[in-house]
Amino acid sequence: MIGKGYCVQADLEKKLQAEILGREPGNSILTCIQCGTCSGSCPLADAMDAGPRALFALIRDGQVEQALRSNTSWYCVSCYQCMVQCPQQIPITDIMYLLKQLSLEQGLVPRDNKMPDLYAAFERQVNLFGKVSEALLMADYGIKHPLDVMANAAAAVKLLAKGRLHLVPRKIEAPRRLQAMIDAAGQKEHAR
Amino acid sequence: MNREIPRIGVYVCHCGMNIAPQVDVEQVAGFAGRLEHVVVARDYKFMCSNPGQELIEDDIKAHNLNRVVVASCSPRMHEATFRKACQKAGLSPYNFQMANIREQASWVTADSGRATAKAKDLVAAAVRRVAFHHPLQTRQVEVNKSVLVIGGGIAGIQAAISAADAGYKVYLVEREPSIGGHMAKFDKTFPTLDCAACIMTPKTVIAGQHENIELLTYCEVVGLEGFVGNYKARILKKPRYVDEDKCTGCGTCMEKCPTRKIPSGFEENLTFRPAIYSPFPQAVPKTPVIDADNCRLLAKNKRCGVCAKFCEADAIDFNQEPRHLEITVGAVIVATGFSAFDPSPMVQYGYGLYPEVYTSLQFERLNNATGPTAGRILMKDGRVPRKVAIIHCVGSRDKNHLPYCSRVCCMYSLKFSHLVREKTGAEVWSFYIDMRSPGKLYEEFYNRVQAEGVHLVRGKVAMVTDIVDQPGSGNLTVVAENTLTGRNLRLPVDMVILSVGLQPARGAEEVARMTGISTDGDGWFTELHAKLAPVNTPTAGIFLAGCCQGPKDIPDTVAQAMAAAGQATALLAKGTVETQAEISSIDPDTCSGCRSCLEVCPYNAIYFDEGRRVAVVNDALCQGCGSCAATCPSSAAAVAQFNDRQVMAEIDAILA
Amino acid sequence: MDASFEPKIIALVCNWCTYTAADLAGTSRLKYPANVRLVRLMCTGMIDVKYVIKAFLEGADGVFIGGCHPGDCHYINGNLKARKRIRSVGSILENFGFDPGRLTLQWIGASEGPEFARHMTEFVDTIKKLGPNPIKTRMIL
Amino acid sequence: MIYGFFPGCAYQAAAGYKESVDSLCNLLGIELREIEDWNCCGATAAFSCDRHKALALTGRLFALAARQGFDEIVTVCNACYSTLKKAAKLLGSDPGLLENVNRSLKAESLELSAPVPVKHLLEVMFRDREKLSWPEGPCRLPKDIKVATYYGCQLTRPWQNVPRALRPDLMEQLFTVAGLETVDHSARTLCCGASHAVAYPGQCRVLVSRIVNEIKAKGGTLVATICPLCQFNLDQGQHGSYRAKLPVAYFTQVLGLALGLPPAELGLKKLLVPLKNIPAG
Ligand SMILES: Cc1cc2nc3c(=O)[nH]c(=O)nc-3n(C[C@H](O)[C@H](O)[C@H](O)COP(=O)(O)OP(=O)(O)OC[C@H]3O[C@@H](n4cnc5c(N)ncnc54)[C@H](O)[C@@H]3O)c2cc1C
Ligand SMILES: Cc1cc2nc3c(=O)[nH]c(=O)nc-3n(C[C@H](O)[C@H](O)[C@H](O)COP(=O)(O)OP(=O)(O)OC[C@H]3O[C@@H](n4cnc5c(N)ncnc54)[C@H](O)[C@@H]3O)c2cc1C
Ligand code: SF4
Ligand code: SF4
Ligand code: SF4
Ligand code: SF4
Ligand code: SF4
Ligand code: SF4
Ligand code: SF4
Ligand code: SF4
Repeated sequence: MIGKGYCVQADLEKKLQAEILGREPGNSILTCIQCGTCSGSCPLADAMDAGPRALFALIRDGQVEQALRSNTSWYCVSCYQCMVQCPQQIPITDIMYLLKQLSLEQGLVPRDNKMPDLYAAFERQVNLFGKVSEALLMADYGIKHPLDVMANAAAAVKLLAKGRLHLVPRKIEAPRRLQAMIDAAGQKEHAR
Repeated sequence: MNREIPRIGVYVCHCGMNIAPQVDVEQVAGFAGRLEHVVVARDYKFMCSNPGQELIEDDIKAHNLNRVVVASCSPRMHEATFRKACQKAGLSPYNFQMANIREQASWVTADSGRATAKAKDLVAAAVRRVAFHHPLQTRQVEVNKSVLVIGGGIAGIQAAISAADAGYKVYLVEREPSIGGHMAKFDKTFPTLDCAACIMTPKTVIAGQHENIELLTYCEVVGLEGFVGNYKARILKKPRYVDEDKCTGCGTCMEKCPTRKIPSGFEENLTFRPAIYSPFPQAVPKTPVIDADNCRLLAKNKRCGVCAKFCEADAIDFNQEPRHLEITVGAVIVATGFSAFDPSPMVQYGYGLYPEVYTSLQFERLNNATGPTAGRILMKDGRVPRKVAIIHCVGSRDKNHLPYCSRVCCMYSLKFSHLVREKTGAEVWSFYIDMRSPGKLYEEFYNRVQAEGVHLVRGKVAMVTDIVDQPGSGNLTVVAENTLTGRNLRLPVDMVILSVGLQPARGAEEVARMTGISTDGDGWFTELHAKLAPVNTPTAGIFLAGCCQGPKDIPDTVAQAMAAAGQATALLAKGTVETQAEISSIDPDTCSGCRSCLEVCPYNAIYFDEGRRVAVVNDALCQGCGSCAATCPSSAAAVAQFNDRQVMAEIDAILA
Repeated sequence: MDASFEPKIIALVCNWCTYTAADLAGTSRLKYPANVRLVRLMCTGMIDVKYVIKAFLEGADGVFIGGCHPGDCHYINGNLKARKRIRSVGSILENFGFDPGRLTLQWIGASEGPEFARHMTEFVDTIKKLGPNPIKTRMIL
Repeated sequence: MIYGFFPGCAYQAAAGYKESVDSLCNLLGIELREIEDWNCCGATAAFSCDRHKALALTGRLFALAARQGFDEIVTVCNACYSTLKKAAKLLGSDPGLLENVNRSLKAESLELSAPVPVKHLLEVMFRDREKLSWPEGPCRLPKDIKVATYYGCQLTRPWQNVPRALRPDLMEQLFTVAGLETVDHSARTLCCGASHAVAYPGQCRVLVSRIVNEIKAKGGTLVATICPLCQFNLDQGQHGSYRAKLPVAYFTQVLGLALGLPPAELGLKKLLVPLKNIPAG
């Protein structure tokens, strides 16, 4: 569980809370009955500092900073188990995406979480080539997390031996045009 | 036609804070005062209160009013109240009209200016209309002094006994071979842990033997028509293939029947029954039925007849056919109860996949002294469970299934916890979202079960699986978050009980359609008023009792059954009912004899007078639907209180 | 389209289903536009074609007819008779120069308060798009 | 039958998925026509960072598929499937989002009027099973190999068009057509945590071992998967403490073996945990 809450920027928290609860999909948090089905069904709950249920309680309570600093959304692997079982039909997984985006924007990503780096590496691959090649993805991610890559080295060697690692990037025909397309789309979520 | 000059009084209600701040009632009253024929117009805090009604009565006398308009709530709420007030002051109750400015203006309009404007229109319409009202005549018709009760659970049984004790003839129709409903399956009942059979059997026996009660088991109501005081019901009597008059209930036939492997519905499919059966030993009536779909002789055309051979009373009759009965009654009590939610679609709980996952009704049978294990709580392999999980809110409080709280399952889950602890000493883990125990001695029962060492975990179970983390620790694993610690549990257990929710009985929609009762979004029958008329329906003479109106426990069911019987017998005791005044009449001078109306009348209430060559309405049959009026090309047919001038006046005023 | 146009709509509704749904919308405090005026009838089956035509000729911008779902009619089948009758009105209206979209018939059951509010909102929207009853403008001219 | 095929990024490096899909489709008479110049769907990563960018990526795919005349996109990966389904739902129900996507698609001179329906290869094979040209003959997979299916989490979850979502049996039914019986178990849709395989392998280990142990406990000796990420995670995630590791193959490989295709044509050598006792050929 997360430690005792403290409010550094009460105003900002209020604003963020209003932003989350003010429209879809976050507004459905208001109907959460705190039953715990989501946390109970989450395969990663043990690793999370708060399960989805507790996270939603924090948000309703106004402890938004804590919620955005929590590792919950980053550990979410989008398995959708919680979402199909939630008795209030709350789109929990979609809310996890929203929280990830907000925590990136607010610079509140938990410091020790590695998923943002992995996602960033992934994004770079897509931007550069339009397709992702595992070896290059690993190499990029490995710049920040060499240990993880080393830990996987044994597997990588095996893969290489089996002809499964491709060191030359696969590309779409015109990555530049794709890049332009992505840029055109990349206005921020709530500027809408 | 009435030629007197209208003198109208208008009363605008504040309804406390329900109308007043949103609708400017003073302004509306002021506006009304300036309308044609209006003599007085007032606003008042609560028109339906005694002083409010007296205000009307006094004004009628003081100002010689001959028409009254009240602008307040829905006429479905208080029309009768104000009509009575008019009558008390000597005015015809039909010289009254209501404008609904609460449900249609103050409560539904965001802007108060617009709400006020709308209220004015509605008042103007009522005023213009009421000018065309005139006194109507009604007749007193005799009430048939008998009651039809549909459904023979504890609700129907109690309602039948209460009405029969009051001296009225009761027909108790139950579609199963015997009466008792769900309660007949239970062993103990919360919160007192009374033995269900001990408190129920006397009732079923009384119902079976009461001189005023005619039990119609294995029967279904297939048609209902008529009106308050005079309902005609068509009843289908399904063939039992056993002559009720000859059968002594000895049970020999059931013992001898060679077809034995039919899952027993009464035992919740935990065990089997023969093709000729009586659901349970204390069944009332005791007469068995042959299940024609499974009997060798009837279904498979094989030679058998073993039952007939052994029946000393010669009661078996393979030639019985379905029969129809017609009965006439003054009132109907609907008591069709509920059915338990089938948890199979909730695959995460493994019902139907894992043998040790039971529904609550199955557990009731497992725990019942007359059930398949003679009341011992055993697993299918015969072992006593060491760890049992009980899961609350299965199906209930879940928008994917039943959105509402089923109200009895927290309590019966506590009952199960106690019984498992008492009978097996097993560890009990009960998983709840909220513990709902609002009732006399219910919280005390909850506390008692807590003290017995039951593990009550606040958290809805996410999954039941046969994946066991440590071999030998149990055959199932229950996965849930304990929301009070924030930790996930993976609990090995031997047995899981699903506390399934309650939903309307199978076939409830048909009953609703037949009786003209409406249902709410979840399928429960709707009462006339949630607080003030909980056993009445909008159709006079039809009443509700028990779980068919919504989930409730036995005490509430019985209370409601007695209330329904009280309402029904009050009606019968009165002896007569006033006929409806709002019926059609045909002006013989205008009727052209085209006969169009005869075709459209759904009640065959119009006949053709060959002598005068005009159509005539039979006012005992007419229900006032107005089909004839809308069809008549000569405008000869008209429904009182809804004639063209009245309706057109209303439209005129709104558009003025 | 005139943004300030606030149509006046007559709703002819049956006592058992749609009027009850309107009551339920009220008890549930659902908000819908104030343009609708309900006229309570016992059954949609008693709606005479002349009520509808009269309403339009007197300047109603729209007429809404609400009854019980097929099979649920308190008087067996008044709603179906109404549907048949109302279908025939469409062409008459067109002859008078009214857009047939100004008249609608909907089934709203007694328990469907939210449905009632939704229908009211949608119908008011439709009528706003169609603009004022042409009779009114003609009268002004 | 011609399917608009979206292989996805992980497909090529996946252990014999491509080989087996190719030979199986060839055998059954399925034509997979690859969507030309397809791009990465963005997976969980894109939706985690920016919804609009993520939708643009999937939008491009839909637009390409539509322009190339496909009325259905067929994927072979749960992550692609789930990402595309989600995007299709969003774009199909929110005109604002669709408009946004179209604005950015201008850079690619593409246009999208409506998202193209998405199916997993397993779903379409199941749907069209009666139209495929199944070879005659008994099941060629040795009797001592007991197949257990593993669907992973994303195929069946929020989209609910797979019957019995939490315990599906599409693969079971399809295998029966080839005379192949499967063992029943309860881990069919448990999440294996694949997207954490790199950053948090420790977490995956718990999830993988639960799945693997369950399958072993119920007598399975070969796992049939439908997703490169699941396959990789289950295949390489069986660390240390396993006395006997469980081979994890693709459903196309298993089906190929059952129908008598030679192992060499199914890329079986590329599995990390080797599948032994199969007829050489
Ligand atoms: C597992 C479980 C345990 C419970 N334990 C307790 C307890 O310990 N204490 C307590 O107070 N309450 C308990 N309850 C609640 C209790 O069961 C109900 O309050 C009670 O049974 C309601 O009685 P009823 O007559 O309204 O309905 P039912 O018992 O459902 O009876 C309805 C009857 O109507 C018949 N019927 C239905 N449709 C038709 C038709 N169309 N025509 C003719 N007949 C028809 C049915 O066959 C049935 O016999 C429990 C409920 C469950 C599910
Ligand atoms: C704050 C509050 C809010 C509530 N809100 C709701 C709500 O929103 N909805 C709802 O359904 N319920 C509500 N309730 C419950 C509701 O008040 C009761 O259900 C209802 O009032 C019970 O009515 P009663 O006639 O049994 O008792 P009471 O209302 O208590 O009436 C008993 C009457 O008997 C009289 N009396 C007592 N002793 C004697 C005597 N010896 N001789 C003569 N007369 C006597 C008393 O003076 C009193 O007038 C609320 C209760 C409370 C406390
Ligand atoms: S499952 Fe749904 S209602 Fe229950 S705690 Fe989670 S989000 Fe809330
Ligand atoms: S979708 Fe995310 S939060 Fe929900 S159960 Fe799966 S991992 Fe947990
Ligand atoms: S008459 Fe109706 S509106 Fe007036 S106070 Fe009574 S309930 Fe309220
Ligand atoms: S039918 Fe005959 S044998 Fe059967 S219980 Fe009745 S009397 Fe006994
Ligand atoms: S005829 Fe035979 S099978 Fe049928 S009920 Fe009688 S004994 Fe049983
Ligand atoms: S009574 Fe209890 S178990 Fe039943 S639905 Fe309500 S909260 Fe759930
Ligand atoms: S109003 Fe007319 S059509 Fe309706 S029941 Fe009466 S006579 Fe028949
Ligand atoms: S429809 Fe009118 S005119 Fe024709 S017979 Fe009936 S009442 Fe007379």
